[in-house]
Amino acid sequence: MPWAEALLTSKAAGQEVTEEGRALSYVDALREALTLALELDPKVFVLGQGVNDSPGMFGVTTDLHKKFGTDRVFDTPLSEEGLTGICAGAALNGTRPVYLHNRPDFLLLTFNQLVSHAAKFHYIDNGQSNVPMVVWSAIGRGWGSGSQHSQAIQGFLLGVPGLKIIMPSTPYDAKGLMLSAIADNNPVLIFEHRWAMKTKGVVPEGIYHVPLGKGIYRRRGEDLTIVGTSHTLSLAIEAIDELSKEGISADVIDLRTLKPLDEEIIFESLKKTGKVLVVDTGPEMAGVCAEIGCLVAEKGFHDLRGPVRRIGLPDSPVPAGYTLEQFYFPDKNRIAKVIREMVSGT
Amino acid sequence: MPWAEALLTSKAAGQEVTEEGRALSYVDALREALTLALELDPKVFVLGQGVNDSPGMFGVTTDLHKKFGTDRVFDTPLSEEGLTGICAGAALNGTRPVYLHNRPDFLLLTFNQLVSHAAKFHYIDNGQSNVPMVVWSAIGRGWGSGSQHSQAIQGFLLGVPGLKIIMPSTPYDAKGLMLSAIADNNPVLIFEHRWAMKTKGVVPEGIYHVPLGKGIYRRRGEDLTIVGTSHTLSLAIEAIDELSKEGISADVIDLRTLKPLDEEIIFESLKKTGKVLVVDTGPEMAGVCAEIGCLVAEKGFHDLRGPVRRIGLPDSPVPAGYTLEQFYFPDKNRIAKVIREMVSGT
Amino acid sequence: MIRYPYKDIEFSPAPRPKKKYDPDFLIGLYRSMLRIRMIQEAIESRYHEDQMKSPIHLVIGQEATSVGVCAALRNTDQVYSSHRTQGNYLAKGGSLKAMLSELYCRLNGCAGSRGGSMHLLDKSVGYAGSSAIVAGSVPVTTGAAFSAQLLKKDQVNVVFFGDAATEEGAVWESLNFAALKSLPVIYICENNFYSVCSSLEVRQPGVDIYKKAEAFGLNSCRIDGSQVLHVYEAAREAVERAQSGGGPTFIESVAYRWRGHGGAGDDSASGYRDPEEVKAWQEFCPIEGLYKELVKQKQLDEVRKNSMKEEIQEEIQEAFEHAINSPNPEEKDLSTHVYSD
Amino acid sequence: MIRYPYKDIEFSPAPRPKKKYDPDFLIGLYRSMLRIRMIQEAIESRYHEDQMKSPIHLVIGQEATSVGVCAALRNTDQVYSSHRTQGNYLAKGGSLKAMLSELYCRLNGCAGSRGGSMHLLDKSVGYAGSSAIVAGSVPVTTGAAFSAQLLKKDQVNVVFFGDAATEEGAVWESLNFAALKSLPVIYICENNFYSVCSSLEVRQPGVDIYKKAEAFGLNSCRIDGSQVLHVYEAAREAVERAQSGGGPTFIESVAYRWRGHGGAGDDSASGYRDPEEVKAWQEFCPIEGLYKELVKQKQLDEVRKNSMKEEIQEEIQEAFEHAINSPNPEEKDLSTHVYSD
Ligand SMILES: Cc1ncc(C[n+]2csc(CCOP(=O)(O)OP(=O)(O)O)c2C)c(N)n1
Ligand SMILES: Cc1ncc(C[n+]2csc(CCOP(=O)(O)OP(=O)(O)O)c2C)c(N)n1
Ligand SMILES: [Mg+2]
Ligand SMILES: [Mg+2]
Repeated sequence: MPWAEALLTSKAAGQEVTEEGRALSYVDALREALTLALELDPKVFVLGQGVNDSPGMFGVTTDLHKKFGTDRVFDTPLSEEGLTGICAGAALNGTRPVYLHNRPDFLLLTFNQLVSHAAKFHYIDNGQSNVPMVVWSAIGRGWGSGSQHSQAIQGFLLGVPGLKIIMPSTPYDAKGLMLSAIADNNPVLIFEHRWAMKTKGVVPEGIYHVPLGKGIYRRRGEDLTIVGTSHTLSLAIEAIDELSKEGISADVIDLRTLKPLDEEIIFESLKKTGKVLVVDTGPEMAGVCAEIGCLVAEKGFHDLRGPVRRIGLPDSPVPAGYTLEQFYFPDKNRIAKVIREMVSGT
Repeated sequence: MPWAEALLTSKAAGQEVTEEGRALSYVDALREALTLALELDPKVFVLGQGVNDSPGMFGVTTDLHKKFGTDRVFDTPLSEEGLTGICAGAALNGTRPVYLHNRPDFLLLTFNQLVSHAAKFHYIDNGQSNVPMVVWSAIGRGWGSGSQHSQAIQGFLLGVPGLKIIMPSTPYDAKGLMLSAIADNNPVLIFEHRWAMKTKGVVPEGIYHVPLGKGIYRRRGEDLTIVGTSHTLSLAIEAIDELSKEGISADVIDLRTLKPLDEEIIFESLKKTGKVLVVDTGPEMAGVCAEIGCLVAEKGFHDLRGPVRRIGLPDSPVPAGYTLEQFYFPDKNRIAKVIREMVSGT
Repeated sequence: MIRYPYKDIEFSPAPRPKKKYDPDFLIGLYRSMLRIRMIQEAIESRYHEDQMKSPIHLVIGQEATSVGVCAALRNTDQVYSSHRTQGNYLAKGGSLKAMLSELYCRLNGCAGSRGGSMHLLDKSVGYAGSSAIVAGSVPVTTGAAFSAQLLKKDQVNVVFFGDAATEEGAVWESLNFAALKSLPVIYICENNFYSVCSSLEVRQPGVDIYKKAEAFGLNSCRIDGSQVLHVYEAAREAVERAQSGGGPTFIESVAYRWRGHGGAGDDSASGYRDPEEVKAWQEFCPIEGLYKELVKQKQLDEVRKNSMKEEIQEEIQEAFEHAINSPNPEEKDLSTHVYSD
Repeated sequence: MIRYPYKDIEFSPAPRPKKKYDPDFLIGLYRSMLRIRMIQEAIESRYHEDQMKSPIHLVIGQEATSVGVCAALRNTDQVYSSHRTQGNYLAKGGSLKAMLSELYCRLNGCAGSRGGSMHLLDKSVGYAGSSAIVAGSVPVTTGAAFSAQLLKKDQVNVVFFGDAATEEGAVWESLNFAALKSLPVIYICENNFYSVCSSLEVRQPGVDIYKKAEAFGLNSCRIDGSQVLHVYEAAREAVERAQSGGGPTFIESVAYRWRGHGGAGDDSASGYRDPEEVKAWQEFCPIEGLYKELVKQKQLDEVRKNSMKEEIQEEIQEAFEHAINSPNPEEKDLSTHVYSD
């Protein structure tokens, strides 16, 4: 995908690393997390299609098998459903699998093992077993990925009890959340975004954890609360930064974890701003946007001073072609437009 | 399940058939719909595990194979994912499959074919093909069904573009919606509820359609709007009928179709009552309740006079045991309690 | 019409015993099968009381598979199964009391009343769990085997499943992976010809299940599931293979389900199979068969059998009382263990 | 190291031709392969321009499978495929212009710019579609075959997929169903030893793919995918079988992928396969092979070949111009066809 890559790289280069410290690419941060986990705990193993390819999966796994051996870092048959069950069984029996997929679309093959098995065992075993496994995938977009290679399915899984769901947006979080996920004793899903993966940022060395279930403010402001994760939240940050020229400011909350959801931080900010915009990389309908929008109308109603708004994907499949895609996906301008409407109350 | 069956039958018997006409059991209504469809259109075929058993699947398919032959009504290997793709391919190539499952849990095996194939073909073929197929399943509850046999997964699929989703609650609707679903040129999912299937009601003879995407008022009232489908809506009706003694009344909207959603009827009622309670047989989180709750807070905000409330399932797996189940599932009393709170504004 | 006559089944050559059997071993096998049969019959006889609010899937007729396989396993070896749990669970040594408590939805059930009859477990004896989703345990057990291999645990992993499970793709994905990695896993396919009321005829095109596994690269055989010693020997070989790094084994064990798919009693009258077929297979009762053999060998007689039965009866009685008198869960028990710490 | 030497592959006995080949037929096969090769090379040479904003999966080296199979099919027979669409699409007669428009994301692309390179279709010639999900088309085609049988359509249904697709359970579910119902379907497994950069070694335990299909009850064979006539004969037999109610066929066609998994050029340098392996397989070029044969038979010569090439070059040129000058979709084109009326 030479064109898309170039576009993204240049964009990433434009972003400043603002805090002090060692700057790392998102992908390097992830690889560092895996390396540290494999070093720390012999029970951790990493698997997935192409993890041992010489570029590694998106560069995230490059050369790990050379360091840790192909018993612990290995390429797999396709068999996504079978291998998800295999991970669940391995986790039940004392190991910590980290199963990487190129795309969340492929997780649709695994819902039986993910939803009816991995997510349920701890509960139906009455706490006698647990399933410490990580399933990682990178949401696609662009270059003809189309309807079968760019689905963002976190919303389909948000209602599944027993799962945890993470969506990082910075290299710092990508590493810290990966480490927390591997350390967690439950099945944890990580949804990366291919475009977020092109960014750079400050990343501490060594092991550190970003806590699951805790959101963080990316901006502080007055006029509204913007809440969401991953690439779409980054677009929202670009939008609000531009709108500062117009005197508009917002609390921007990066949830980082979608499940369990940090309700507290949302309500804290809502109390102040009275308005909520939820953004997500997935469908607007019945997913992350819907859950948070409803939550606010349910438990935060008396603080609400205007309609909840959501920005995600429309209720149509993702088209493959470049031009159609530009119309399909929300961008910073569309987000800015909604913010202006919310502030002006139109 | 002798005990559960008995309980349900007695309950069904207690319900009056109020309108004039031929009373039919829910199951008979469904079988009539299938019979009429098979008679009408040689392109319709019916498949599923046990559809040719002598009791038929829940009685819905009894003896259909004798009348229409085992080419058109047949028992299948388990192979749920494969057969969903087979239905999609058959539908693409000129037939109308109706694929019946005992439980929605088994659909989790089929998400790849359902979501990435059946739901997408019409769009990615640029309208050159269509996929007229029906996938039917009956939500379980009770008698140890437990976490792997009583999942109500409609919410996981609500965000999938290209699908239609139906949840009937009366024999009249069950028949009329089944006929509409078979007649529709898109993949349509029908989620029945095992307990709703124990009821009786007036059912016209012959073919009639209940339109997809149109809700209906089951009660008219003043204090709030209750919106939902299927068994939980029936419980809500029981609750509001009892509350009439306390002078509380509600608009009760049976959506019948969850996707496409009848937004109009919801907003019409909300304008009058100012309060919305959403009920669903599935998880509260990120599903039907969340979607409708958010929708109301987004497009109906200025009519809202109190917090949106939702009643569905808590964020934990379904326990198998009888006692735990009683705590787990909402019942009419719990619904009544929420209604009282909404009306009194506490 | 007898659709599946015993005599038409082609079994693989029965594996040879490695050494002469110890009489206690043989009597143990007999007792274990008898016990499972009696427990199942007791459950069946009380089912109409509607106090076990749980589906039941009886294994009457198929006891030899559970018992023969588990006799070849150690406590530390792990067993998983499908919805038809009880024979496997009991043969592996699972607690009868905890099982009945689970069927009675009690707090002290083996899964605390969360799993129900289709999800038993008793980790203290290596009965690791089950899934009510057909074939669901097959990948899970394959994964358990993978982790045993990775952690160099001396542990053999066994999964029981029915003929219909082989219609699920994930089974073939699992077999491929197990063969690829030479995992210490044994697949026991209990072929009883039926899935609920659907015969193999309407589900599979008349090919041999174990030969499919063979084509996937597994050591495979079809054994007579009415003969506990055949089962035992096949399992023993498979266990040795697994322990010595020889990889997975697939055993198709053919035995007949005397009762209906679920619930109490036989349901053949509904027409999906000829009641004559059930009768014909009852001629090959695994328990009666072994009994006759042991009587012939003078290792067992009527008296010993009866005292055995009494003992078992007492155990069953006590276990039912235990279950019935155990406490129900309370509301606070609902929301524990959604997540693990 | 050459991991997969040509000489080590055991092919099934090559099916005999039914009658002497018509020279036009043979030249047609040659032309069809040459055309696909030239189109692929043209796409490849322009890919760096970044105007085809779409992944590409070239079939250079594997043309004989597409061409041989489609030569045995009629317009009314249906073909589906996987992500590696182009050879199948072109061999079945799909419009080159519509395909290039799709790669250029134009409104008049064969899927209106919604499908992209991994989802071509041209229903007017029986190229029914494809799926970017590996193995996704296998059940779909099986279902097309079921409906053809039910509606008594004289239609053979063919699906192309790679070796890695056989690692997906749904393939085995589909084969089971096809054999059970004797469906008019042909499964063409294009075994090129690799899935992206992963060789068969790390995905399957060294068993023969076609023998697994055989164990599932299908007529199966492994043919030399570098020899278009072998492919053709195997497909012709399979078509006859399908038309006469003889049920499904599984054909494993072995041929090498000369280019990388996706994109332009060979990527062997990255280390997952030896560049020598690519070279070794280029000795068995299906196009060169047939050319030499036809020259020997005096049915073709350099002059004819060159004029053929010129013709094709012109067609390609024109098609690119067509695509490049076609209109892009507009915003209003986004939301049509979400639902069918
Ligand atoms: C994936 C899935 N599909 C369908 C079912 C419904 N079901 C429960 S048990 C059963 C029969 C399975 O037959 P088999 O595997 O032969 O085991 P048996 O009951 O004969 O022991 C079926 C179809 C299920 N539980 N899971
Ligand atoms: C279900 C699924 N898993 C993984 C992928 C990613 N993927 C796309 S093409 C491909 C290689 C498939 O190899 P093979 O089937 O042998 O076909 P080939 O590319 O060799 O023609 C993979 C793994 C996918 N598209 N779908
Ligand atoms: Mg069976
Ligand atoms: Mg390949």
